[in-house]
Amino acid sequence: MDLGTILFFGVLTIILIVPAIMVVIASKPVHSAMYLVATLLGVAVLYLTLSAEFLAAVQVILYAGAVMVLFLFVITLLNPTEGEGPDPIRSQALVGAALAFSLLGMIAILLLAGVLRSPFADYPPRPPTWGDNIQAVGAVLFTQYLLPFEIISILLLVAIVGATVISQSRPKGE
Amino acid sequence: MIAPLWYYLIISATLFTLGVLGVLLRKNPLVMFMSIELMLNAAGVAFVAFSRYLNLVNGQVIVFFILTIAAAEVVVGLAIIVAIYRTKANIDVDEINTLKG
Amino acid sequence: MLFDYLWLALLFPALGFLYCAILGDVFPRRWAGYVGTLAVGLSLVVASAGLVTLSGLPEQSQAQSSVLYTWIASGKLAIPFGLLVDPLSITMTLIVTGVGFVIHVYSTGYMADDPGYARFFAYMNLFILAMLTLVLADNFVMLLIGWGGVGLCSYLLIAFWFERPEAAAAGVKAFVVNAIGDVGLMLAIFLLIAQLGEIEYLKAFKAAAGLPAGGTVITWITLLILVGAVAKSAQLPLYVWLPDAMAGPAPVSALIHAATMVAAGVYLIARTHPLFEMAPTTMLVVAIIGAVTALFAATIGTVKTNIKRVLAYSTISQLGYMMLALGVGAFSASIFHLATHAFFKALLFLAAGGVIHALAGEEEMAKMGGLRLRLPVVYWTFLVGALALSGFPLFSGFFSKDEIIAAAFFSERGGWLLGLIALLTSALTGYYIFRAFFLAFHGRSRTPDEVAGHLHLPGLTMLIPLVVLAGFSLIAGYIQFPVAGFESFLQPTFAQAHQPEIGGINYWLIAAISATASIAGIGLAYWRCGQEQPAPAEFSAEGWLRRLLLNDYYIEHLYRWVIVWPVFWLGSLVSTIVDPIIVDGVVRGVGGYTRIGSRALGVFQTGYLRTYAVAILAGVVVIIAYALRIGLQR
Amino acid sequence: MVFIAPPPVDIELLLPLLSVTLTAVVVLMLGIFLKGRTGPLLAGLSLLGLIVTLFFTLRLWNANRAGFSGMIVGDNLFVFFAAVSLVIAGLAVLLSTSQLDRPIHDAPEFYALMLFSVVGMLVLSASTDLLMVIIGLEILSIALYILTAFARPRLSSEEAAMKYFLLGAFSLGFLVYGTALVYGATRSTQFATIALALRLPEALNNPLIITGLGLLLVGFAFKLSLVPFHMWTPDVYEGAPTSVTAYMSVGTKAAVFIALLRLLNEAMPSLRPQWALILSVLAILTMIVGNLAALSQTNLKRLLAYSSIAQAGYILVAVIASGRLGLEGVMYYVAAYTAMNLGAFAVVIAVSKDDQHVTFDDLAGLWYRSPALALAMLVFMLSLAGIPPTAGFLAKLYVFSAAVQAGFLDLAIVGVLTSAVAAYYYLRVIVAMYSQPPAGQPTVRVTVPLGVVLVVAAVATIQLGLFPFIPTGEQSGALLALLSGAAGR
Amino acid sequence: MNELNFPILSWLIFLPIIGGLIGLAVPRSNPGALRGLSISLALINLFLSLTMLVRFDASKPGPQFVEQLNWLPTFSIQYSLGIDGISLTMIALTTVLTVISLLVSFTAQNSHTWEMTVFTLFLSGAVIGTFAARDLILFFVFWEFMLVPMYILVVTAGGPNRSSAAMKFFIYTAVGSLLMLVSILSLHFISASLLGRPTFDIDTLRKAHLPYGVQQWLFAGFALAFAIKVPVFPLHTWLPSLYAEAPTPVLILATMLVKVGAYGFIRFAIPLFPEAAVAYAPVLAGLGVVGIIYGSLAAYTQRDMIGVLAYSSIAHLGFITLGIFAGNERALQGAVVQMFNHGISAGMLFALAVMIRQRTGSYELSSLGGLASRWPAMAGFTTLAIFSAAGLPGLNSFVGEFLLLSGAFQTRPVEAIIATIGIILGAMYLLRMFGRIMHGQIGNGRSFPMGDIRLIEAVTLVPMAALVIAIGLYPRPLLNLIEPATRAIVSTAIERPVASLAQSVNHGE
Repeated sequence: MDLGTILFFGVLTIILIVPAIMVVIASKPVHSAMYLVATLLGVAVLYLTLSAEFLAAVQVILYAGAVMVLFLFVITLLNPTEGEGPDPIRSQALVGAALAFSLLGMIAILLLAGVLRSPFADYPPRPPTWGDNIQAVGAVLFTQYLLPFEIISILLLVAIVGATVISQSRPKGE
Repeated sequence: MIAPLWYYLIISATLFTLGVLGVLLRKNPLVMFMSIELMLNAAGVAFVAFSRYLNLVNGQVIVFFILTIAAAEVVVGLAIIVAIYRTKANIDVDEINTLKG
Repeated sequence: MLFDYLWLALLFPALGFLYCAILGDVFPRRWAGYVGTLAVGLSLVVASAGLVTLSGLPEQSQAQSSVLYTWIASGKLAIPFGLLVDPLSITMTLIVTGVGFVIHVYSTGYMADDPGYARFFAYMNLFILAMLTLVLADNFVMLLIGWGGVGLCSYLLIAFWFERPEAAAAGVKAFVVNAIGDVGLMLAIFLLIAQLGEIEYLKAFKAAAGLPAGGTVITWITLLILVGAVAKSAQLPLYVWLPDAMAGPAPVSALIHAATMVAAGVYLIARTHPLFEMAPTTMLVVAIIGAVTALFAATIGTVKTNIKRVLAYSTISQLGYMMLALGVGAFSASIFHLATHAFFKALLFLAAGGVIHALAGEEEMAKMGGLRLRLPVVYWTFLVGALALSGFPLFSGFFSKDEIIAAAFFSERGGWLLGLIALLTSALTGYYIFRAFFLAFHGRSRTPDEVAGHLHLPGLTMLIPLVVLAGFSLIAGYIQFPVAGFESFLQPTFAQAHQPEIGGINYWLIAAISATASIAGIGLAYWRCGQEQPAPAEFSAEGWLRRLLLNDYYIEHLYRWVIVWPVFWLGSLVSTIVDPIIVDGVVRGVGGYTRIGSRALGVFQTGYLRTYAVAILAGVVVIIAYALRIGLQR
Repeated sequence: MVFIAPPPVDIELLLPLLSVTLTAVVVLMLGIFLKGRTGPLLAGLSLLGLIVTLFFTLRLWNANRAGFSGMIVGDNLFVFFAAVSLVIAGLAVLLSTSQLDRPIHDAPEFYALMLFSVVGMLVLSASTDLLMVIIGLEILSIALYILTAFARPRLSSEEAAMKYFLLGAFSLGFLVYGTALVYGATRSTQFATIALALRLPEALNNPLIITGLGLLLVGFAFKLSLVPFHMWTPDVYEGAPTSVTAYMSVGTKAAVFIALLRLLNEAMPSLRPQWALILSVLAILTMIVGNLAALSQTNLKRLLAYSSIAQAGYILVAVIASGRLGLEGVMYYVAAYTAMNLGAFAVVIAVSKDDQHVTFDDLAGLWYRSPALALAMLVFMLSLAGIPPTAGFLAKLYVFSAAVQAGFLDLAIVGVLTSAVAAYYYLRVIVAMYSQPPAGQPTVRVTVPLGVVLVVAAVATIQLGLFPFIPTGEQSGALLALLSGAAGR
Repeated sequence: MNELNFPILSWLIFLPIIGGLIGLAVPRSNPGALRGLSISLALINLFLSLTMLVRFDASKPGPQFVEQLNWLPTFSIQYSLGIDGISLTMIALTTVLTVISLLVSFTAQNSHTWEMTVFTLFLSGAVIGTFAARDLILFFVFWEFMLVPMYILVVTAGGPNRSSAAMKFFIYTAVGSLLMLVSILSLHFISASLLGRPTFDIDTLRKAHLPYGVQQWLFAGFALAFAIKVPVFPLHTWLPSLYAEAPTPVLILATMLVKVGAYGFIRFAIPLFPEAAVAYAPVLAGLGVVGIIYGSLAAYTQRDMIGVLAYSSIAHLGFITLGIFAGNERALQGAVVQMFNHGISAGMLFALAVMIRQRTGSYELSSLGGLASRWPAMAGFTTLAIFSAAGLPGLNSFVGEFLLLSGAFQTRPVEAIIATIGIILGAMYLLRMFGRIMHGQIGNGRSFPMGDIRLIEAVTLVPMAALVIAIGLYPRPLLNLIEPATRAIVSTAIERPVASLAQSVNHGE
């Protein structure tokens, strides 16, 4: 692994993780949303480095684009101007944080051990055999994953119906 | 340019944990929700990394499905949050605890 | 079989009982008395027939078993429902039916005005049935039926006037104390079954002969039988129920608590004498209990002022005599005294009953006096009874008691100490019975005028039995004559027993001393109580000795403190603390902690979304930790 | 241009899915065109669609089809659970029509969502691929999130929906991450392939697989509300409209348990010691906590929520035990649980004055007000408590038999002891009905659909208890082989 | 099929249950129809059980009137019925007490007669089922189901604390019986491997000679369930509270409920786990003796009739427990006889308690007294019942007690002696109660309008009184019925294991 790669990934790590941290700690939701966009874009870059161009594109268009717009829309709709109030269950949050960090530690150890024992974790990996990424994805998607592909449309239908029915305003006391 | 597998996995674990932390620490359901998106993305990173190193494209397809699921969830989740806001004019999750015991 | 008709003796009282119990209040009340009396009379006839049949048999076959059916059969154990006819049982049967019949007749008059007339006769007939079962049983378990039955009737009749709390309590006391005896007897039977496997008398005696004489087993068996006898015959230390039992009507006291039931203990030991003879230790215990009880009860009798209680202690004392006789091996003498005592003590109770009846239920001698002229027949018959009891020469008690005293002195199992106690008791007997006699019949009347003015004079149905019993009290002693007639009649039963042979000069010497002693006692009684005004101390509780005696040497208190109250305290402890708080407390504690656990879980259910998320995360961490442990192992 | 060969489409296998989806769409469309009180009509239409689907489903009996490159399978297990799911949905539709004084707004959407959730359940029952499991679960869950909120603008309903939704999404994160790890370790998300990969020791020894398994189990445990992933359950059950609560308390369990059963036995039989241990701990916790927490409840809906948590614990015991008895035990228990729990909720609906707070007071003196209803509730409570001769008893017998046979004596003992605790709160319900005199409650009106549900549930509860019908048929070869292999061990 | 070509046992079980189901449909407003229905069903059942008594061949070994169906083949559970002398005795008694219980509940004017009638029928069927079942699961089904009608009876028609009492009863017994279920299942699977085929049939299971260590655990599971039901001290506390709250007419039949526990020991726990039973016997016999003394002491200080009767039941069941675990045929036979006798005498006392309460409105000993003068016939019946319970020689209980104690004396003398002493305590508490009720004077100012025993009441009391006397004087038929069964149990389940244990000890040395 050359220095450039290291530098590249070092920078990428920073632009990925720092916004992710900011998502969690930013006091205003709108800031969190913006940081999330940054993280999502970072993830898209990661996808690119893994030769998943199609996914990277989807990530940018669907996620950073559509989903985050929806988020921002709702944030502006609700417009929670003041920040969050005092935490009524602060001690519990601390317990949660401790648990989360221990989880991180354990998962990290397990993943590293897993990588070490994996027969396929050679670096650098062989170049992908699937050729053109989009074509390959499409081929798999419409053969092997045909059924999920169809069924996920039902999921989207459910989401649409649900979202409309639930966000309709209705006079109280009806 | 590609990093070793462990790098992707550590990034993914970190993102995942940050997502978990967000759910635990924040009171605003919108931010909690964003944190959950972080968790799903972490899984996506792991999938794609494995996919690349296993030299199998189906991992990417699965991530595609996960993205779709996440989108559907966002739609519904935001609708629910909006509905609550309509009823209560407040969406702080700690203020919404009439159900307990 | 020869005696297959004898079960009729049981049947008649059973039918009488059923009539009185079920139909007694349906048909005219008087009929109950007639039916009841008739039933006992018929039993008497059957018993007499039995006597005739038995006398016609050769001596060696004078023990006949007549089995009705097998009552219980379990494995190797078979318990027949059978009657054993031998001189002893026929004697007892005759006493029971004879005295019983007379007392039934008496009761038709005595109880005439009682609302529970039919009930009374039902109980009485049931008693006769049970008592006959007891004496005629040919095995231990059937004996136990009779034994329990008489206990039941005793309870019912003592508590006959159950509206009176003291009567009800006395009944309970009698039954419970007797239950102790029952338990002793049952344990004896268990031991017999376990050791010998036989419960029929004759077979058991034969089998017992194989046991080592004086050994532990036979000693325990006899001691346990003795517990039963002591309870039933009101011996120390289980005598306490009998004085209280006087709460029942006078005929009951006469029949059950003087003539028959209380003698069952004596009968039992006489019946099982082959076993007792093999256990010298027990025999000694029997003798000592008898002697001590005789003296003990006689001393108490000297101070009591309730006429029936005096007679009750007298009964205890006389039963002590019989026990003493059994203890020294003079079984025939004991049964002889049992027979004479049955007559004269029944007489005394009935006479006392006449007094009580006349005085509308008054039993305290402090309210009597001077009845000599008002109740002449009662007076004279009571005198006969008192003389017989005190062993006045030529009255029945004289013969029987003297035999016992002589045996106590001269039997190989006796001794001078036992003899002296018996003699002393004899003197005391003369004193206490004549004290009562004088207090009741002589002197000035202490009866309140409104009672004295309306004396219930006894009718013929009451007087005739008195006279009849007085006659028997006079002559019963002579069945022993000319030459030990009664003893030879009983001989088949006691053939194997080593009875003391006391005759000649020794016997007559003792008779003379004893008679002198009792006459001295009578004299003392006359001196103290025979005047117009009896010694004032008689009706008060002055002086420590008198208090001691009036309180039965504080034995009642002892029982109360050592047994009655501890049981009650323990029971209360169990009912109020142990059961609801400790035993159930554990149960409720488990329930309570479960509920506390439940509430504690409710506390975690805060309603905060993030709490739930933390719980989920905690679960995840635990699972991942497990994965870490497993995953890094290999 | 690369030509992609069209994959074979097994239309018969798809027919159940298609017919439910079609019904849902028709209901939605009709809702647009029809005005006024469309509820009964749409309910009837939904029922019809469900019955048709049931017909298509039952036709697959003994067909043993696998299709769509191993994404789903149409074995008898599928047929059984799909049928149960359809029956559940049918009864739930009937229940929902009976909340008359609380009309369901947006009836078309309501019934459509219910039918869509059935699609999710069918997918779950059939799926043999983790991706399909996730998709099925999401369809089911999203429909349920919205159905939970259907009592809005009641705040508790919306609060329940939000809690359910946020925690559900949270748990989805774990599920997906677990899937990723399993994928990384075994190169596949398909059960059969995973099982194949796990035969190799290097895959078995990979810490990724055990981590992935753990995270997957978290996802399942959340949906099954196993302790400690259960805490949403009481709140959601209380807040949701009662008919929805009834529906999800039984429907989710049926569908998720079959998916779990397949995952464990078809994909990870070689990890049996590990998952058995994890699940044992969860089962013990679930049985204890569920039953204990139910003790102090006064709201019947919460009580039944905890009860359903505990019942899931018992079913889980059968899952852990596996083997023939375990498999049949899960099937039987789910069927029995469906009957008795739906029945209990039907009674709750009948007596409740208020959709959220249904207390013991609402039941007071029911025995004198409406003996038939009280008797029905008696049957359901006894069955839930596991008293013979009801289905609940045989269900527990199945579970404990399976546990004892497989050597999980500890589970059996915890199970019986907690059952005794459970008897307490079920009996409290009975006491409320039978012991107290009525205190001025109105007489209970039982509508026809509700009556149908009650009769069906009560008859089924007793009928299953006396003469159980366990349609094993010719089991799908692979699963049964695996199961018997597991039992033989 | 069986001796009669008629599934008589099934009829006995299901006739009352079906009757109960029909009864549920009879409206409250029509009590006459329900009474007629229930009493006629109970009488038919009585007739059926008498038919069985006549047709039963005591000399034949093995179960009779056998019925067998494959009920749940998946579990190899059979619907398998059959009776021996012990079962028959208990079933006959149950049918008798059912009739009496119903009649008494009719006489007691109670607003809950409807419930009492209907659920008494269910209870009766379930109890008969437990006595007839020869398949462990079938037994368990009846055993558990038995709780339900009893529970409902208490919560509908019980006293003021009915809920908690019924709850304690249910949970307490459920804990025991569920652990028994685990034992049953373990037995099933362990013996399946020993026998080569799975079964719940007790006769087959007996042939699987389980290792001693296994037996110990399984026996413990069974013993706990039965000990709670009996109840054996210290597991008895559900009983006094239940009796205090339950509607009293029902208790007449409920006396059979506790017999099922004792029956379970005899039928299941001992024959299935003979070695373990022998090993545990000293403990259980000892607890039985403790129960005698403890129950008697508590009964002595109770404030009301039902309390006395409840603790008296504990004491009496202590005798039975001792008899069962004396390890002696005579004692076992005595225990069975006592099970029968206690049903009668306790049933009679409960019936009388109902009648007294109906006339005086109270069970409180302190508010009663002097009733004998008001109602002599009732006093007479009470006397008989009391002395029957006290074990008076010549009455029924004496027969059982005598056999039981004399048998126990041979193998466990110390326990037997203490138990015999317990008889004294029995006399104490029973006579105390009798005296407080019947003796003394009627409290001032109280007047009781009702008369003495009415005809319908006499109809309930006379048969029991007749049995009390008849069994006291001629117990042979009963003993003949029981003896082959007890002998079979003792010879296979007690004598042999004792011998084998002794042998193993010898080998060990």
